[in-house]
Amino acid sequence: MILLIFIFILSAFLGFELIAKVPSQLHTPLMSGSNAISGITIVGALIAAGTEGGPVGTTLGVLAVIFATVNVVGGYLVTDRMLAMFKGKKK
Amino acid sequence: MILLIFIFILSAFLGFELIAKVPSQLHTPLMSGSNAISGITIVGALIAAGTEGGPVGTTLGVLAVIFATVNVVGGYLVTDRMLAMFKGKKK
Amino acid sequence: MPVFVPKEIESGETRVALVPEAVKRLVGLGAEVWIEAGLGASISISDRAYQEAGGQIAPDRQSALGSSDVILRVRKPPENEVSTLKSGCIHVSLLDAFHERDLVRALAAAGVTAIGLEMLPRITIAQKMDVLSSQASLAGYAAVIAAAGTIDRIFPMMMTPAGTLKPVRLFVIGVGVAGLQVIATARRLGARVEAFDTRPAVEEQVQSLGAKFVKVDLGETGQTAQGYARELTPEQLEKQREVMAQHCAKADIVITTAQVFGRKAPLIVTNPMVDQMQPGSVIVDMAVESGGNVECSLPDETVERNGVRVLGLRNLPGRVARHASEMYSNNLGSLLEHFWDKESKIFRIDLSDEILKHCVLTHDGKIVNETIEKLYSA
Amino acid sequence: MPVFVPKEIESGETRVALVPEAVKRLVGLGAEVWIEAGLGASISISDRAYQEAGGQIAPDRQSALGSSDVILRVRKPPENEVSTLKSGCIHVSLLDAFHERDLVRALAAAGVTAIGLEMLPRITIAQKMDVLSSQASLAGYAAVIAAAGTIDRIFPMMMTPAGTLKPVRLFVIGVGVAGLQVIATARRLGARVEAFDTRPAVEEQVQSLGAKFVKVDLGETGQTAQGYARELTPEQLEKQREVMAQHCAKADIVITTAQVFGRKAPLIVTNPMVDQMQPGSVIVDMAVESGGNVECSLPDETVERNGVRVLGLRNLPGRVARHASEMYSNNLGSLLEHFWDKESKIFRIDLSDEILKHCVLTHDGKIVNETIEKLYSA
Amino acid sequence: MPALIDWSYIAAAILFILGLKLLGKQATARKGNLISAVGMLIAIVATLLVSGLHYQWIIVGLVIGSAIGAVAAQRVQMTAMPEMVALFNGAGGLASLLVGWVEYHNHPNQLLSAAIPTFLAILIGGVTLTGSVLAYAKLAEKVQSRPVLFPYQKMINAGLFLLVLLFGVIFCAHPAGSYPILLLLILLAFALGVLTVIPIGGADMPVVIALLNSYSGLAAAAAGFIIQNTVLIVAGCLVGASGIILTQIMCKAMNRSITNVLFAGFGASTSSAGVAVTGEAKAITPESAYFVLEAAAQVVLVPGYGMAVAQAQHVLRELADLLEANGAEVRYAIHPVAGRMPGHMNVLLAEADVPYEQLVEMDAINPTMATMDVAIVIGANDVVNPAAREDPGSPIYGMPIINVDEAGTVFVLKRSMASGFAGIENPLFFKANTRMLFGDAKASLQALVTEFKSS
Amino acid sequence: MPALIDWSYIAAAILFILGLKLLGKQATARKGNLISAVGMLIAIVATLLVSGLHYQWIIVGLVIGSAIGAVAAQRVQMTAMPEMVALFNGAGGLASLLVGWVEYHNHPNQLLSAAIPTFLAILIGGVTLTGSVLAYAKLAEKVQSRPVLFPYQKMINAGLFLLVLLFGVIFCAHPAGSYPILLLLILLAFALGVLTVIPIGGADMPVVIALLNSYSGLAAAAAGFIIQNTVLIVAGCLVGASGIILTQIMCKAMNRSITNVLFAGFGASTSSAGVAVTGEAKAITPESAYFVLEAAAQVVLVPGYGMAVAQAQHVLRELADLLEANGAEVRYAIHPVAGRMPGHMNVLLAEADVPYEQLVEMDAINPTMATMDVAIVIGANDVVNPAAREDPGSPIYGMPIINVDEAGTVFVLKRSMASGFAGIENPLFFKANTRMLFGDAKASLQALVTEFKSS
Ligand SMILES: NC(=O)c1ccc[n+]([C@@H]2O[C@H](COP(=O)([O-])OP(=O)(O)OC[C@H]3O[C@@H](n4cnc5c(N)ncnc54)[C@H](OP(=O)(O)O)[C@@H]3O)[C@@H](O)[C@H]2O)c1
Ligand SMILES: NC(=O)c1ccc[n+]([C@@H]2O[C@H](COP(=O)([O-])OP(=O)(O)OC[C@H]3O[C@@H](n4cnc5c(N)ncnc54)[C@H](OP(=O)(O)O)[C@@H]3O)[C@@H](O)[C@H]2O)c1
Ligand SMILES: NC(=O)c1ccc[n+]([C@@H]2O[C@H](COP(=O)([O-])OP(=O)(O)OC[C@H]3O[C@@H](n4cnc5c(N)ncnc54)[C@H](O)[C@@H]3O)[C@@H](O)[C@H]2O)c1
Ligand SMILES: NC(=O)c1ccc[n+]([C@@H]2O[C@H](COP(=O)([O-])OP(=O)(O)OC[C@H]3O[C@@H](n4cnc5c(N)ncnc54)[C@H](O)[C@@H]3O)[C@@H](O)[C@H]2O)c1
Repeated sequence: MILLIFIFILSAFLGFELIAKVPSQLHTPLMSGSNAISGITIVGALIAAGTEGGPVGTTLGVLAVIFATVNVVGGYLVTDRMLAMFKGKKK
Repeated sequence: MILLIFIFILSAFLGFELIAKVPSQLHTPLMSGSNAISGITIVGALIAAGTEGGPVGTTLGVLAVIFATVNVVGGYLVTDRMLAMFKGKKK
Repeated sequence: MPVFVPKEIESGETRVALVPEAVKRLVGLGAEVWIEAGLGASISISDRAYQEAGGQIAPDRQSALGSSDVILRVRKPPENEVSTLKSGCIHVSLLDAFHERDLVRALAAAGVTAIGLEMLPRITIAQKMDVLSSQASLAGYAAVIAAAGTIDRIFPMMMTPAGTLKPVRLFVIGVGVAGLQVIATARRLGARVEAFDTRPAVEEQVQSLGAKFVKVDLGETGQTAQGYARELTPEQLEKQREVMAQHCAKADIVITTAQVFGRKAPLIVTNPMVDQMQPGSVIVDMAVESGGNVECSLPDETVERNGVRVLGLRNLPGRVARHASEMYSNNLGSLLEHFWDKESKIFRIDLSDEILKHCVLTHDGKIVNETIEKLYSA
Repeated sequence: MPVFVPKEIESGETRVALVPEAVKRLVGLGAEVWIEAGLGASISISDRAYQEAGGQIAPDRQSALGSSDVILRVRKPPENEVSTLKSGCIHVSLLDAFHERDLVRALAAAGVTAIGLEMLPRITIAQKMDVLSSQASLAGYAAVIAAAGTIDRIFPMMMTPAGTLKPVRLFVIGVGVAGLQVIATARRLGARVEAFDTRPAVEEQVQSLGAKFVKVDLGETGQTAQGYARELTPEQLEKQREVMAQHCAKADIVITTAQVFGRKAPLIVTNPMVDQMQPGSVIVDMAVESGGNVECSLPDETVERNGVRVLGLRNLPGRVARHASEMYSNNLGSLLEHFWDKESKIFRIDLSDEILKHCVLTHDGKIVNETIEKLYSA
Repeated sequence: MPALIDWSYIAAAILFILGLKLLGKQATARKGNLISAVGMLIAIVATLLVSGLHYQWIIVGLVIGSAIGAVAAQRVQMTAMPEMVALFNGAGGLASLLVGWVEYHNHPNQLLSAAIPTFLAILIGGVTLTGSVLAYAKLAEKVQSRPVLFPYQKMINAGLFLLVLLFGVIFCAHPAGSYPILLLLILLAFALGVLTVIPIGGADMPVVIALLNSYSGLAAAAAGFIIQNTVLIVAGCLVGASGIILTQIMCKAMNRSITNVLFAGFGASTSSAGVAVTGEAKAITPESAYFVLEAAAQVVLVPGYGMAVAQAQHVLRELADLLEANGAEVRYAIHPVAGRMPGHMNVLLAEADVPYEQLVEMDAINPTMATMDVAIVIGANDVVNPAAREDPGSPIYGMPIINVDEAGTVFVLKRSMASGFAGIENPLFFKANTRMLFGDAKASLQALVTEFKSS
Repeated sequence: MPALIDWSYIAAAILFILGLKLLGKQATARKGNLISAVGMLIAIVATLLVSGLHYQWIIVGLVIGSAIGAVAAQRVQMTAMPEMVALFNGAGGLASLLVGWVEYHNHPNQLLSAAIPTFLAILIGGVTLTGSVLAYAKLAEKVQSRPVLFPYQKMINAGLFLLVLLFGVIFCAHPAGSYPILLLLILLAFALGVLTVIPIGGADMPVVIALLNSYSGLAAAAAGFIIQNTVLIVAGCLVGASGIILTQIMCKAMNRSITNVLFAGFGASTSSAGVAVTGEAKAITPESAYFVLEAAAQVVLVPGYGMAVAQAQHVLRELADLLEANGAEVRYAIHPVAGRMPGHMNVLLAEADVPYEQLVEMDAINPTMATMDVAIVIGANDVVNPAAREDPGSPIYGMPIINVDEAGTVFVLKRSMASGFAGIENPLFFKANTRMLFGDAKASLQALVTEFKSS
């Protein structure tokens, strides 16, 4: 447990350090991109859905997988679309 | 074990991110200051010296403590002296 | 309300009181503008251009002078024309009221409302009408160009295969509006500039143009509420000269602009000071018209003394007459517009107004300006 | 080896071939330097100063001319003085060899080694001696100052309470050394500058001073190995004039400097072009001495045509004679030093040298310069 | 196999870190997104290798989710992106909530070390869900986007929050028998999400979404603690931390503080009154000013005598160049009487080589002032004094001025609250959209330039 | 108790992170050092709480170590700091080695997961020890500081390294019976430390120390893996990673690459020959150039026609200002024929408002050129062409030039290797101390300015 907390804290510092000054055009894509990363909860959802847990458990698990997948797939695609648009604009 | 590796990797990233551009006057103090931190091996030395391990083990342990302490105490003091000198110069 | 602009008759005056753009502006206000034929000739503007702007060519100067409600010109009217003017008309020009007592009295007697533009208050709201400022600014520029055309050196520093040419050292005495423009123009051309003034506020202004201010401890000097300098005591002036002498001796060009409102300009650069300067140097005395800051300067003449050429240039703005006329007529336009009554389409004289209080000299047959009144009756 | 510097006798020449600093330099090389009394008067330098620098005052011009080994001056010698010169002496000055055939032949006949400074090659190593460059650069500056003193506007843009004054538009035709300095000076003063030249390399140089280059497609133009322009064909010139006309019409000031080495200057601004310009504009023809770029320009006169003033200024560097003399004498000093033989303390003439090959015109009784030889014998 | 999974998680975490880093720079952003997507793929595949999983339901979930996500992402209008992100974010929050729920459902007899994260995952996930959905609705104008206020709002929210805490403590103390409490907590979390977002106006929604995004990361991290999964913790926490920083940056770009955004709704009644505040002038730091300038598309620079005194013309030019390089349109508005001599500003700006084309006269700039995002007043005072327009008693009443107060935001660079040449107070300094950047103008501009350069 | 210890370790790690961050900025460096010292204290005290420790020997060790460290730190001359740091660093390396050894001694029957870190701790610790001591000796001139070279050096080192690897594998495979191998490894590590440092010259020692410092961090991290201690791993790894970055930064400040430093000794015979290299011109990036400039105290700027073409005068002025703000003395050296007209450079620099005082003529700058740390040539070519001095066959032979080649380092900013007006090759570009910064001069200067601003 303590190791996990350690990991948590190191990640927090790293998160703070990584984002310093972001040009304003990137605010939305960055938000969207990091939102996609937060879809990592899919890992938990997969485990929840794949573990035997009765109808309720499984239903909840499957729902979790669905929503998490929406977050992941939608998130990455939308971010990519936004960023592709910037590229296009530049030219 | 895998958690420790995780911690190791996160620390490495953090280490890279923390030092970006350092003014040249700070090169030596920074080196010296981080050298003092590397004296953290004293934690290992303390455990080694404090654990029962026969005369050889204890001797090695005590030596480890001595050297690690030299590193820690000397390192912090020297760094502080250097940095104090900068302050003085500025005025 | 007919407005009439006669040609300037003072010799050497190349400026024009109203350019076509300003005519258009006045016509836009509802005024009827008449000009004397050939008005713009000195700045290459044809009568045609005035007509296109809505002006009309007066058939004859005398009758136009006699029948107009507003007369606009640059220089003061000759005394012999005063009687021609319609009683009650408004006459706008520079007047030099402090010295032209007879003229002002004659204007009063003729029932003319005479506005002396040099009396305009130096306040923020009146700046758009302030001809002293606009003309002084151009004069500063013209003085530098004249000096550059006279001195046998170039202004900027140059490091060339044929050696390094040192930049000209220019020293400005008196840094009002004209002096500031002198600094700006000389710095543009690459001179090293030093400047001096008695008013303490000027130091910051000089530095704001990147030049060096010469500090002299003269004791109490200060300035009037209008921002004009006070006259120095003889001791102060002596002390000032001492320091000026050193700086003049080092300078290649000296430009003097020192004036004290309502008085003769202070004499700052004496003959011995000129004698200490390097032969080949140049002095421009911009105050020559009001008495001169330089002892040996003469109006409109180049005096050579000890190899130093002293230019006493009158009417410097007239050297850039086109721009000077544009600015002058914009000032007049702003003045008229400011006091224009849109309904009745007349220029309304309100002697309690902060601005008119200062610059209307005569009205209703009387001298109404307090300062002038006091001066004359003293 | 006595070196002698006579006073310039051509009227209006205010420059001096050697200033005291340069005298010192030559004396330092071991030369014996004589000057004519009053040499520096036109630039306010006393004989005393020359003496302090190690020079000696020649008792009399004629005998000094006759007895010196090296003669230094600015302008070409009058033909009547050629015979006075000592045979075998070295005479350094501007010569205008392309046109002064009789003079050059006389010099050859007199056994004089005549160096024509205008023939110096325009290569990097010779730049320190290049009087054409140094004088042209000052001429460019002086032309702008003269234009600024003539036009009835100020150069920079000003946004003032009396309206916004538009910056002057200046158009430069021909951008050699002089033209570049015209651009630099005018830009300093705040003008908007456009420029044109036939050599393609100039575009970048114009832009390197922040001005706008006017592009005209004239077909093949190019430049000589020395960097000089080639003469245009009549068709090219016609085409050029067409474009120039448009830009002149928009300009307040036009300054022309176009030259073709060894030939009459091209006529670029014709009378109809002047007629299209705004009244009040100013043209400076810097090429007036070599034939003129402007049809109506006259040397040393201000011609007014359609309200446009055309200045045909000869000897522009002479207007900043002090600096011009300094540069000229530094050039001469470098030339002498370059070919000075330290042991024998003489100026060594080696006709195989890259520089001397070009600028020594006569030697040992003959015309030795190939170009000139060919030209004269053709 | 478990080792492979662990190493895969490490690899995924590294890819997330790199991806996030690259996402912060224009040139590499797209690559960063791709890298982080690869990380996600690795994490998913590795998880599927966990032994003993039943795939049938997983596959159903993945397929349905992918389909919804892909279609939504393709269909959405470019302009509706923020709304979409809000919805996705809500989905993520819901997923974390569900993970917590399932874990509890399957193992109600939790240790404290699992109960606390379960509580947090459900709380944060729930808030994220309803908050995001409401944010979406406000942005898409499905509900009114104005702040919604009602009496005792603050107290009700605080009460609700305390209630959540209370039930949380109870739940953590005895997880085993607390299923109803868990369900209650879910409802309370939903309510809390709605209540916190409802008083915030539509214009502030992007900031709210960024914050909720940070929350959903934290919810994922909490889920990670429940199932003791490193990659969940690392990725969730990265998002949590970077999201908070991003939220701050976005606030600054809008010249607001974060508390200002979150609680502005409560103060909305005050600021809507619209009376000119004559109170205190508000100072701003160069850093905050930078964020505003960075986002501005139209900037007008108004120099005055103070620019001359500070000799700040060169730095000003530099700042203008940087603003242009950043895509803004920049003009210098010159008041005819600015400075102490006619043309004072022209002389100095020409010295700094400002092209004549960028100089605009007062009469030309004033009509467009309302379209300016930012006006920067550099040591000018009288020439931008709205008293000339508004106060008939002022000695400069009637003088035309440059109407900077009509611009979106006004930065005034001067050293103090001192008056200018005319010696009169300037109400501009107290206007709501004015910020004072105190200090020597050259130093202040230099500071702004440095901010730009170091970005 | 164990929980308290764990939380203390977390606190210590956080303090180390903060401390390191603050150490990198001038203003906060001292505070950073203090914070990290507090972290260390917490870590030590927490460790002492580990149950079952025997304190008597610990205290002896602590007292002796503190005394030595304190006395050494107080006594050392300011100028001898780097040597001292090297010694302390060696002590740290030795301590890690000993920790590894003790652990092995006490539990020879290690798992692979302990054996590998033991091997690494001993190897890295040993290299750090002897390398640091040798670095100390070289710096203190106790041994000759010149690179020491001998035949087959490269091969011997490689062989030794392979041997270490081989024994390492054997050791890790069967730790239990490998005590002799361990001892052998210690000796080999010592030898490796000596051999890697011996061919490096004294001037490069600071870089070597920085690298060894990074190593000692890694050794500590390895020790952390042996005893499964988080704070050791975190702190050690932080030092390891930041040390590598620092090493790179220092290399750049000396305009060397790290491989160049480490293997320069091997090539020393080549570069000592001192013949003008006519080979290839070496390009440099703005970033690397920045590091050199940042450390320079005397800088001369030499503009030429290229500055005019690029209209780079304003940015040049800006860079000069930044250099001055950074403490350097800056002068502009003007060659009389630079540009395309007499005074070309004067006109442009005056436009950028460079004070006349900073302009220096060729004759004045040349005698001081050898004292210049850096000469920056901005689009000049002919006027800095040493052929004018050295090559009697050159068309410009005899023309005085600005002797930038005598400065410590020369940066030449131009777009290509093209020649200038005179159309001749420039041997300056191929000199050992010259670096070409290719690109438009304005862009290159802008890049340098950006580097300065973002520092
Ligand atoms: N243009 C002309 O021809 C002319 C001639 C004479 C008078 N005037 C008058 O001058 C005024 C011009 O208006 P303006 O707006 O340009 O100037 P202003 O009203 O005089 O205000 C200048 C402001 O600049 C600030 N300042 C001074 N030094 C500074 C520095 N180093 N850094 C930052 N700020 C500095 C001062 O505030 P802090 O002290 O708080 O810094 C001051 O409030 C008008 O009233 C005009 O009538 C003009
Ligand atoms: N001063 C005078 O009066 C005068 C008059 C005429 C001729 N000259 C001659 O001109 C020469 C002057 O020497 P110099 O050293 O100043 O110039 P230079 O020898 O002509 O060299 C200029 C260099 O600048 C580079 N350059 C051009 N544009 C650039 C840009 N945008 N960015 C970066 N670099 C750029 C060019 O290299 P890249 O193409 O690789 O970039 C070129 O090698 C001398 O030979 C002199 O004799 C002088
Ligand atoms: N508020 C406005 O709108 C406005 C407009 C124009 C001018 N002004 C101010 O009015 C003032 C006067 O300007 P001006 O140009 O008309 O002045 P001016 O022509 O009356 O005098 C020129 C300068 O000479 C100086 N002087 C006087 N005696 C001197 C001496 N013995 N030695 C040296 N210098 C001496 C004065 O101080 C003044 O600066 C200035 O302060 C100017 O800023 C204000
Ligand atoms: N290397 C050196 O050291 C050195 C020194 C000085 C000058 N130069 C070079 O020598 C060249 C000549 O300079 P200069 O000032 O003596 O030239 P110049 O006085 O002979 O001619 C002036 C300019 O007129 C231009 N010109 C000719 N015909 C024209 C036409 N029809 N229309 C427009 N322009 C026309 C020429 O191109 C030239 O630029 C320049 O390229 C200069 O850079 C080199």
